Amino acid sequence: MPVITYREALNQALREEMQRDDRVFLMGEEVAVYQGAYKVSKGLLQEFGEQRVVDTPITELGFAGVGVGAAMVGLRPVIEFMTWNFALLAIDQVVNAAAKMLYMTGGQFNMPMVFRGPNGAALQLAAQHSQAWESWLAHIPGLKVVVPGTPYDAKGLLKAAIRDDNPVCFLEGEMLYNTKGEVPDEEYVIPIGKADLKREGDHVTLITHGKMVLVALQAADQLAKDGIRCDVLDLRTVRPMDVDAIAESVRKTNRAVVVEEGWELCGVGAQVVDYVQRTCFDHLDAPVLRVHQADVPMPYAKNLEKAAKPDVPKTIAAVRQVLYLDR
Amino acid sequence: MPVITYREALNQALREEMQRDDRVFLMGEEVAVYQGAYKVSKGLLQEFGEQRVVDTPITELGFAGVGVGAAMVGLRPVIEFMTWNFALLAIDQVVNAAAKMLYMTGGQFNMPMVFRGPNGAALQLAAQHSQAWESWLAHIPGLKVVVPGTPYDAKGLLKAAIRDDNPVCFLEGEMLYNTKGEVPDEEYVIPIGKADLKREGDHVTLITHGKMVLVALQAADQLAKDGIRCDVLDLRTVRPMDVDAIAESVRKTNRAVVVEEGWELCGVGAQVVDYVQRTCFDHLDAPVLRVHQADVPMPYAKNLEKAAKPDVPKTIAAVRQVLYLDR
Amino acid sequence: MTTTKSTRRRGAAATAPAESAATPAASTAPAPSPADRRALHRELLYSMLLQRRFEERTAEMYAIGRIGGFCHLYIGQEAVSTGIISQLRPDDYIITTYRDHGQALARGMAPNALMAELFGRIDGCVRGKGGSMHLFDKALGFLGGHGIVGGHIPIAAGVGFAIKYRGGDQVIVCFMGEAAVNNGAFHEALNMAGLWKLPCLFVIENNRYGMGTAVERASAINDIYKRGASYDMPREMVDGQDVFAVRDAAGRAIARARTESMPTLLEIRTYRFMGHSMSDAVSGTYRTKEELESYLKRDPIALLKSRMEEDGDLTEADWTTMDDEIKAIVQGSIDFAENSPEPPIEALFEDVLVDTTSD
Amino acid sequence: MTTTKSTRRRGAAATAPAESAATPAASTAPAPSPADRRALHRELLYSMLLQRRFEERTAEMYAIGRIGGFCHLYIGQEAVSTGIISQLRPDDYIITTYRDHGQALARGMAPNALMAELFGRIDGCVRGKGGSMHLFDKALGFLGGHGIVGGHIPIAAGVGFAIKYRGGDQVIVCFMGEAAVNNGAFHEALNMAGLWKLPCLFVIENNRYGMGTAVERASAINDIYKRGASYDMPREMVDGQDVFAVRDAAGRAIARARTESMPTLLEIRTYRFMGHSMSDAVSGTYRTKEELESYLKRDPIALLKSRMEEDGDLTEADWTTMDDEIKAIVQGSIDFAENSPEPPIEALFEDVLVDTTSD
Ligand SMILES: Cc1ncc(C[n+]2csc(CCOP(=O)(O)OP(=O)(O)O)c2C)c(N)n1
Ligand SMILES: Cc1ncc(C[n+]2csc(CCOP(=O)(O)OP(=O)(O)O)c2C)c(N)n1
Ligand SMILES: [Mg+2]
Ligand SMILES: [Mg+2]
Repeated sequence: MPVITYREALNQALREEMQRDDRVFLMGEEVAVYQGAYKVSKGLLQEFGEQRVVDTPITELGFAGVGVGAAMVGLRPVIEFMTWNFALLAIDQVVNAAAKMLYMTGGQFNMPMVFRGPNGAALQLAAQHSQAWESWLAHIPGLKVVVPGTPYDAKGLLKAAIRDDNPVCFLEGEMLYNTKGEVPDEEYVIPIGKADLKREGDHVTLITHGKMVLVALQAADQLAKDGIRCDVLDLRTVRPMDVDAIAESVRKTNRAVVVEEGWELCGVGAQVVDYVQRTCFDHLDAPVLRVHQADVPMPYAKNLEKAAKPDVPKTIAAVRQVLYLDR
Repeated sequence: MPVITYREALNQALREEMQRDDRVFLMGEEVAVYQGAYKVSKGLLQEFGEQRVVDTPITELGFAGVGVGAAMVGLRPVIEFMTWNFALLAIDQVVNAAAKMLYMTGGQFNMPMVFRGPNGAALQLAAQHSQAWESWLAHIPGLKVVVPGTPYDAKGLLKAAIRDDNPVCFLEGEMLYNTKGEVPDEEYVIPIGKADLKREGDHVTLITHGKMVLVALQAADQLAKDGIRCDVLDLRTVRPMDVDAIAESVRKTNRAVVVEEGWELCGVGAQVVDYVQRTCFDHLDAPVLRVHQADVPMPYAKNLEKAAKPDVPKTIAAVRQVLYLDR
Repeated sequence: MTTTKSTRRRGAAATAPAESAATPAASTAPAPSPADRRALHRELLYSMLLQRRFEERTAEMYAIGRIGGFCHLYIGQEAVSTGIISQLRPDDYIITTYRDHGQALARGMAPNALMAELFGRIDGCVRGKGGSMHLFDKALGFLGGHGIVGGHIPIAAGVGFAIKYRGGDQVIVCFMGEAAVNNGAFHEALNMAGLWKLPCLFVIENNRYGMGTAVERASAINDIYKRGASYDMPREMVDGQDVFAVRDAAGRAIARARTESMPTLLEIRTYRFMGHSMSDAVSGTYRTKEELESYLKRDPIALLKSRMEEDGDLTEADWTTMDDEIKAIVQGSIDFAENSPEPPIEALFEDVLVDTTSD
Repeated sequence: MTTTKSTRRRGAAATAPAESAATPAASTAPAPSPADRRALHRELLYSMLLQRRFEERTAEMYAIGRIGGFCHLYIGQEAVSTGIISQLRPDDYIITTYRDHGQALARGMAPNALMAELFGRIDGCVRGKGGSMHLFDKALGFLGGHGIVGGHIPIAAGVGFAIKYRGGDQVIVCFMGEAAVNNGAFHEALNMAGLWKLPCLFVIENNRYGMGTAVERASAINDIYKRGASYDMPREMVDGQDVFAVRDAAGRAIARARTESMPTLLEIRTYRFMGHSMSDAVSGTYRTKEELESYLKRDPIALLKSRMEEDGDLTEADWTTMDDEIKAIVQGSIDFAENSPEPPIEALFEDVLVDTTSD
C-alpha cells in the first residue's frame, strides 16, 4: 500500500471530492495562489480554477458566513481556517448559524459543509496560536466533530465529512501534516462516529484522539516492554462519541486513561470519564485518569512549552498509576 | 434583613463599586439611556454620567476589546453583554486577549475587568438566544468564571469580581433577575472560588450552580417529603472550582447528581464527575448522574422548550436513580 | 447536480459606483397604463395592509400570551418590504433579521403558517421550532429570520457567491437595521461582495434606532449609505415611507445585480411606529412622543392610500372591502393557529442532524 | 487612584475631516538649524539601522535554531516605525501586530531584552513567555505584540478611551498591516474611535501583501485610507520609504489627537523586503523578483543615507562608525541571550492569574 503523508492524504481527499461533485469548493485564506498556508491545498487552484479554490480576505467571520449562505442554497463548501485559533472570530457563524440552521428552520435547510484546518499547538507558537478546540466544538449539538490522527483516517474521514449533509468541524494537526502512513489507492470512506481500536491489550484502555493517538501508541509501545498491555482506542470523532466502543474496551480492561491535547476543565476527557463511570461503574478497578495540557496559556520558551504539553512520559505515568504500580 | 431582587442586588453592587473607585466604568449596549436591556444598570447613567456609563454600537468584539485596552492602562471596565449569546462574537477578545494577557506579557499587564450579562435560556427565545456558556468559559485558563444563583451571592460576588485584578466572566440569569432574597445593608464581599452548601442532607449531594440552584433546592424540598435528605452544593464559581467542597460532601453522602443548565458534552457537569470519581472513588455507591439541557438547540414551542430544559422532575428522577429507588 | 459555469467576473473592472440622493430620492415611477397602474398599486396596498393588520393582531395575541419570546413588529416600515420585494422574481432570495414578519408576508408566506409559527404550533412555517425571529420558507427563497445582529449579512454574501458560482442571474436581497452597519460582520461581508462583485442588494432599514440607541449615537457618520464607498459599491438613500421611491431604487439595484452582478447598498429612511420589541414602550426613554407623532404623519399605508385616492384608483368602498378581506384572512390565521397542535414531544430531537449524505 | 476629569468631548462637533494625498505626500519638513537637523537625522538613521542590523542577525539566529515559532521580519519598513515613533512623547502608547521587532526597537526596547525574548530566555522582555510575536514593555508604553490579525485594533481604541476618560493628552498609535483593514475588528474599532473622538492614530503599514495575498485581491478599494471617510476621520496616504514624509504626517496626526482628541487614519505605502515569515520565500509564488527588486531600490535606509550625504551630514566614516557600533550592540544582545537561562519550570504556572485585588 502506498505510504503518504497526512497532508497528502487530505489533499487527495479534497481533490477526489472536488472531482466527484462540482458543488464542492474550497474557500479560505491563502488556499489558492499561496497553495495553502500549510500546503494542504497544493495544486487545487491549478486543477479547479479560482472559482472553486477561493482566496479570501482575513475575515474569518465573514467567509464562514459565506460558506453558510452557499450551503443554504445547495453548494457544499469546505471552509478552511488557516488555524482553528482564528476560528474563534468565526465561532458565531459555526455555532449560531451552521449548527442551528437545520433545527431553527424546522428541517428545511441542512448544512452540507465542512469547517477544517489545523488545531492545537505546533512548536513555540505561544499563547494565541496554540489552542485545541475540540472540547468547545463537541459541546454544540448540530455539529459533527472529527479529529483524525493518521493519514488513513484523515483521508477517509475528510471524504465522509464532505459528503455529509451536516456541518462537520474537521480538526487537523500542523504537527501531523508530515507524519506518514499507509493509504490505499482504492477509494474508501470512513463512517463518522466510529472509534477505532488502534492497538489491543487487556490491562488498561488508553482513550484518545487526534494528535495524541501517536503519543498514546508510543506510550503503549514503551509500556509493552514492561509487560503492560494497552488497548489504544482512537475516538476519531468527538461528536458524536462512540460510547459503545469506550464501554466495550473498559469493561475488558477495567482501567482507563484519557489522553487529549487540550485543557483539562470541561475537556473531551471529562466527558469520556463521565461516560465511563456511567457505563462501567461496576467494572472500574481504579479512577479514570486524564492526561492533558497544563492549565495555562501556552508559553513560548521551548522548555516551558514541553512541560505544558501532554506527552509519552506523562501518559506512562498515568497508566502506571491506574495500575497502582506507582502512586 | 432587606429582601431585594437579584436585579437590585446587581445594581447595588455596580453602584457601590463605582462610588468606591472611579476607575470602574460600565460599558455595553443599552446600558445608559435605555437603563439596561434588563434594567440592571437602572439609574447609573443619572448618577455617574455618560463618561462612566457608556452606550456602545452593536459591536461586541469591538467593545470587549475596548475594555481590554482600558484595563491594560489601569481602568477597571465592567463590560456588559446584553446576553452571553452575543458574546460569541467577542469571544476572541475574551479568550485571546483578556485571558492570556498576563501570561503573554510575562506578568506585566493584568486585566482588572469583568465581562457580565445574562446567560442561558429565558422563555421561548429559541435557538440563538438560549445558550448557557459557562462550560466553554470554564475551559479557559486565565479567566475566573462566576455563576451566582441568589441575590446575596450575586451582590457579594459581583463586588468581588470588580475588585479582582483578573478577568472575571460573570454569568447572570434573565430568569433570575426578578427572584428575591435577603441581602444585608452592610457591605460584604464573597470570595471567588468558594462553593456554598445551600442545604444540608446526608443521602445524596446535588452539585449545581447559577439558575439551577433554585431547581436543585426545590427538588430537595420535594425529596425531603419522601425522607430523602440532600446536600445542595452551589459551586458559585466554575473556574476555579471548589474541588474540596465537592469531595467533602460526596464523601459524606456517597452519591451525587450534577444539575446544570447547559448541554451535556464537555459540560461543567462532566468536569464535576471527573473530580468526584478521582477524589471519591472508594466512596461512591452509585455512578454520578447528570441533569442538563437536552442535546439539541433550544426550540421555540413552549412544550418543546419545557421538555428540553433541566427541571425539578428530572432532578428528582436522577436522585432516585442514584439511590437505586428507581431504575 | 449543479453545473458550474465560469461567469463570475472576479476582479473585473467595476462600473463606476454611483452615489446618489444626499436627500432621499423621490419617486420617479414611469407612467404605466391606468389599469396596470391601478392593479399594481392595489397589489402594493394589499401587501402593506396585510402586514399591518397581521401585526396588529399579533400584538393582541402576544398580550394574551398566545405568542411568547421576543417579537419585533414591523409596523411603519411596510413600504420597505413591499417596495423591494415587489421587484423580485420568484427564484430570487431574501434574507432578513428577527424583524421579519413584514418581509415574510410581502414575499407570500401563508399567514396561517406564520401565525401558527408565532403560536409555536406544528403547522408553523418551521414546525414551531423558530418562532417570531426565525421565519423560513425554502419554497419562497425566504432564508430567514436571523437573531444575531449582523450575522445574516455574510450569509447573504454566500448566497450571492453561490448564485455567481452556478452562473445564474438570481439576486439576493439582504435586509438589515441601521444599527447592524456598525458590526464587523457588515464590513467583512460588504468588502467581499464589493471585491467579488456579488449579486447582492443590501438594504439598510434605517428606522433611526437600534433598540434605544439613535443612529447618531452609534454610527460615526449619519449618512450611512456613504459607507458603500469603502466597498466600491453603488449606493443610494431612499425615502422609506414612499413605496414608489423604494420600488424605483430597488428596480435599479436589482437590475444592476442581475445583469452586471453588481452589489448595491441602499439606505432606506423609515421609522418604526412601535417599540423595539413587545416589552419596549412606544415612546418615552429614548424618543419623544412628539418625534413619534411627526413620523406617524408619514404612515406609508396612508400615503399610498391618498395617492391612490387622488389618482381615482381607490374608493372608500374599495378600501373597506380590501381591509375586511385582509382582516378575515388574519382572523383565519389566528383560528388556524389555535387549532394547530403543539409539536409532538418527539420533535424535540428531530432536525438536529440529517442522516443523509451526497451519495 | 486615577482622577476622572470630564474632558471627553463625546459627540462634540468634529473638525472637518481632511482627506489628502491621492498620491503619497512628499516630505514638507521645516528647516531646523544645521546642527539640529544633523542630530535629528542621525537619530533617525541610527534607529532604522539598529532595526535592520538586529533583524539581519535575527534571521541568522532563526536559521540555526536559536529562535523558534513564527518570526516576522520588518526589514524594508523601518521608516514607518522610526518616522512615527520619533514623534511620540515618552508617556504615549504604542500597540502593534506580531511584526513588532521594528517598533519595539524604535521605541527604545533594549536589544538585549528583545533578543533574549526571541531566544525564549528568562531575561526576555516577557520572561520567555511570548517570543517574537508578543513583545511588551510596560515602562515604554509598548502594549504589544498581538497575534490575531485585527485583534489589537479595538484594544487601541480602548487605550484611547482610557486616555480621554482620565482627561490626559496622551496619544495611542496603533500599527497594523493593510490586510487587517478588511477585518471586522478594524471596522468596529474605527467606528467607535470616530464616534467618540478618541486620541488614536491608526497606522496602516501597506506593504502590499497579507501573506501571499496582494491588497487588490483582498480589499474592494485600493486606496485604503479612503475608508476613513466611513468613520468621520481625517485620513492621509504617505510614502513609507521616506522617513520625513512619515514624520510629517505623524506630526500632524499626533497633534490632532493630542490637542483636539481627533483620531486619524494614515495609510503608509511601504514594502516588506523579506518573506511574510521565516518559512516564506522572499519572492516566487505571489510576487516576482522584478517587483521586489524595484522596491529594493527605495530602501528607506539608503534613501536617508544619501539625503544625509547630500546635506553633508554624514561621511562614509560616520556611517561605518555608526554601523560598527550598532553591530556590536546586536552581537552583544546575542551574547546576552545565549547566556540568559531558560525560564525555570515553575514559571510555567506563573502569570496565569494574579492574586491581588483593588483593595
Ligand atoms: C450581536 C447582537 N447583539 C445584540 C443583539 C440584541 N439586539 C437585538 S435587535 C438590536 C437592535 C438592532 O437595531 P437595528 O439593526 O437598527 O434594527 P431594528 O431593530 O431597528 O430593526 C439589538 C441590540 C443581538 N440580537 N445581536
Ligand atoms: C485572525 C487571523 N487570521 C489569520 C491569521 C494568519 N495571518 C498572520 S499574518 C497574516 C497576514 C497579515 O497581513 P497584513 O495585515 O498585511 O500584515 P503584514 O503581515 O503584511 O505586516 C495572516 C493571514 C492571523 N494571525 N489572525
Ligand atoms: Mg433600527
Ligand atoms: Mg501587509
